[in-house]
Amino acid sequence: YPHIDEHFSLDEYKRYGRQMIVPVFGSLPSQIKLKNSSILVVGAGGLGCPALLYLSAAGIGKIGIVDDDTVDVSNLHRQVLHTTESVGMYKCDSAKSYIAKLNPHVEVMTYPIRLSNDNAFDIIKQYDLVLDCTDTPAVRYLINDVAVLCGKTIVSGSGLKSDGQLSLLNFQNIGPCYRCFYPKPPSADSVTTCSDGGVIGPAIGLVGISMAVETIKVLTGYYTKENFKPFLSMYSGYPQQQFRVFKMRNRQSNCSVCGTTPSISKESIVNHEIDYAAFCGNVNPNVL
Amino acid sequence: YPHIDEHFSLDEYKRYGRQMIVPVFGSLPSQIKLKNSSILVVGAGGLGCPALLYLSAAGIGKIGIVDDDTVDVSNLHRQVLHTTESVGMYKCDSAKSYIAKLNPHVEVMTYPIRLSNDNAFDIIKQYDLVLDCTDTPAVRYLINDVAVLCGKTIVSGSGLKSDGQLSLLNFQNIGPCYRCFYPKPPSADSVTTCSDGGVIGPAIGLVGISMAVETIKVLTGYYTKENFKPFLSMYSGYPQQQFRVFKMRNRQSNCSVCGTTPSISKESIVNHEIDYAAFCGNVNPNVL
Amino acid sequence: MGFKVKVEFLGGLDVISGGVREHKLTIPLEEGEATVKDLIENITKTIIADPKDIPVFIEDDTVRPGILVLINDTDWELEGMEDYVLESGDVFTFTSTLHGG
Amino acid sequence: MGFKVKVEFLGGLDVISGGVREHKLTIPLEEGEATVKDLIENITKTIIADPKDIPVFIEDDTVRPGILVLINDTDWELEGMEDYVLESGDVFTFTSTLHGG
Ligand SMILES: [Zn+2]
Ligand SMILES: [Zn+2]
Repeated sequence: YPHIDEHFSLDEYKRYGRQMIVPVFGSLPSQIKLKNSSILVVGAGGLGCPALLYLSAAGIGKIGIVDDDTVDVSNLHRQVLHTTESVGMYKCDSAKSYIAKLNPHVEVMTYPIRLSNDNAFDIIKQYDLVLDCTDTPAVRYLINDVAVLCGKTIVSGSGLKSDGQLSLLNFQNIGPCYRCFYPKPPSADSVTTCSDGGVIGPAIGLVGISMAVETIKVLTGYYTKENFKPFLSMYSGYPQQQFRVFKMRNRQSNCSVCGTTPSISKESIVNHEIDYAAFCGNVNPNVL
Repeated sequence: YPHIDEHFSLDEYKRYGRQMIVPVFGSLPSQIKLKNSSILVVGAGGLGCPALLYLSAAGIGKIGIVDDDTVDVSNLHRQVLHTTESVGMYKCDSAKSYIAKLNPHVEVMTYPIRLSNDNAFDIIKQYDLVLDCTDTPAVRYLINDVAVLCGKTIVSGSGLKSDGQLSLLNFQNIGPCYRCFYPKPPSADSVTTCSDGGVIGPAIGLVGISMAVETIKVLTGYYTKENFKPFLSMYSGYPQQQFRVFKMRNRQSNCSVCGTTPSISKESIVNHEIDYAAFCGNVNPNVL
Repeated sequence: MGFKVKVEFLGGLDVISGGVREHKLTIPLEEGEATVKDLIENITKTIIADPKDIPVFIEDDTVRPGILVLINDTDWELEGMEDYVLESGDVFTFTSTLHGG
Repeated sequence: MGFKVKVEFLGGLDVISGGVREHKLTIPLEEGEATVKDLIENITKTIIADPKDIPVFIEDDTVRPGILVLINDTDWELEGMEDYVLESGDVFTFTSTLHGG
């Protein structure tokens, strides 16, 4: 695909033309911003699959995928980027192979490992933005803390059964973080994963796609420090589908990671002084 | 995949287990209903792709796909079921080949033709439910009239730029139809297609996925003649994503196709007395 | 005299109001006297920025086919359409019908 | 005496009220006298069907960590939390935090 100007090949202009003409998208400058962006998707499951499909299709330059899980047939009703023939493969490798077919202009890095105190900084610091598509509170707190300490915005999604939630965390280091919303972790016995509680495929898919929309808005500069307002959106699939926006608290000055006198630092995480599993209680820590 | 009971193979039990345990889904009886259902998806584009992905993954027994268009590289930012290597193929064939990999338990029929007065009855009558994933008013009125006259519920989606709409039409022959909502067609100069007006990939994708959720609700019997209330939902991608439900009018007794003294009949359509292109004015009739 | 209602344009219909989606509108009549017919007239006079855009909103003296009208999230057909009597705080939503897919 | 508010349970929290998501609740106090603290007490007495479910909602005398509280679609943290004074017609939304993906 030879470039026809300093930015794109003819194939890319054709490929992205229909989104570039949407006024609110922001035309060629926004497409260039996507091309020059890198994002890390943690979890290539029910949320990660649709987010990866639409963000790679939209022309993000570089996408990293973290997931140490392999494809199981019980995933396929909702993790539609994987197929029957990829059962047993690492989810991140299965995702990479489909993305290569969908959009060869995207560079994909895979991390078939579990995100931990030891590796999170090295991985997250390489990307502009993190999508939290994971399945347990312990990993959500870890992603949050490391992203805050690395200065990265988080697009956070979650879901269970027929419901879902969406938020932007640590937006440009001024927005509230996960700990601002949830300073105390939930008790372990109140946490249900999709494997245990079940999930309607297109319901979690809808939340994953909505994360892709938010990611595009952040990367193209639609949200600014001036116009950003903290929010949490709630999707309900039943009785009638709705997606409601709640106005949320600002960054909390007493937050233990993003506040004015934080108790959590890079050192305390790397040295395992912060034990996420113990903090959250022992939930099945599979990243789905 | 040998059956282990009268309904399913072991592979299918594993595959659908996570949705069957969601209480509102309705457990094994609902999964059996999906397996015994047939749906027709008209349009394998921005709406049809995500709807097809999630509905085939969910285990609908038989899916028909109508689309006479071929895959173009400009589709790929939003029509994520097609890939770079399927450029030039019929969209319905490209979709069929991915579905075969995603879920071999689904039977897929393809119709690489344009839906018309001449073929619509023969095709639509074979299916339990129709998903209208098309791109122009003329085809939307045709699908509506034929589905009403064949007694089929329509899951209707549409979108443009960063917005979308979702409705259930002719629900079990008691709900309002497209003509109840829109007795007069829009003037041709007010109609914009996704090719002309542009569209954000995950925004139209979100509407397509929401159609999959509604389809599952209809097929599993979540909505009944008793609890069904006419609605139209409006998705806005900007400034903040929301999905609002509007309460809509009931079936209109003066409707020209579903009313008490209809002027539109199977004969008048088959004999071309109803000219949809002339009725709606000449919009570019590509089914995207 | 006068009371306030909210007017929203969705589905791209904000083109007729310079891209502004939400408007607080003061109706210069007593509550109980104004109907949707008055509201529509008021919108064409005070919100539509460019008179050339009026035909995008109005056709044959009423709201153009293809535009849905919601009163407090309910189809205006269920509320009396143009004869609905406005109340302070009402939300009127006008949305284009979308056809794309 | 007494006034009405709406209470919603989202995100699966309707398990504590027999699967009913929306409730109209009559607060047996004068408007202006009741706070969210009274509301919560009222919910545990009148809505939670099974006393065994109270710990799903309450921990250490307040709403359990992991449950978000919204007052008219706004985080209660912005509205004074337990000290917010109830007004007739207010909507109180309680939602579980979801962790699945
Ligand atoms: Zn914080
Ligand atoms: Zn009708």
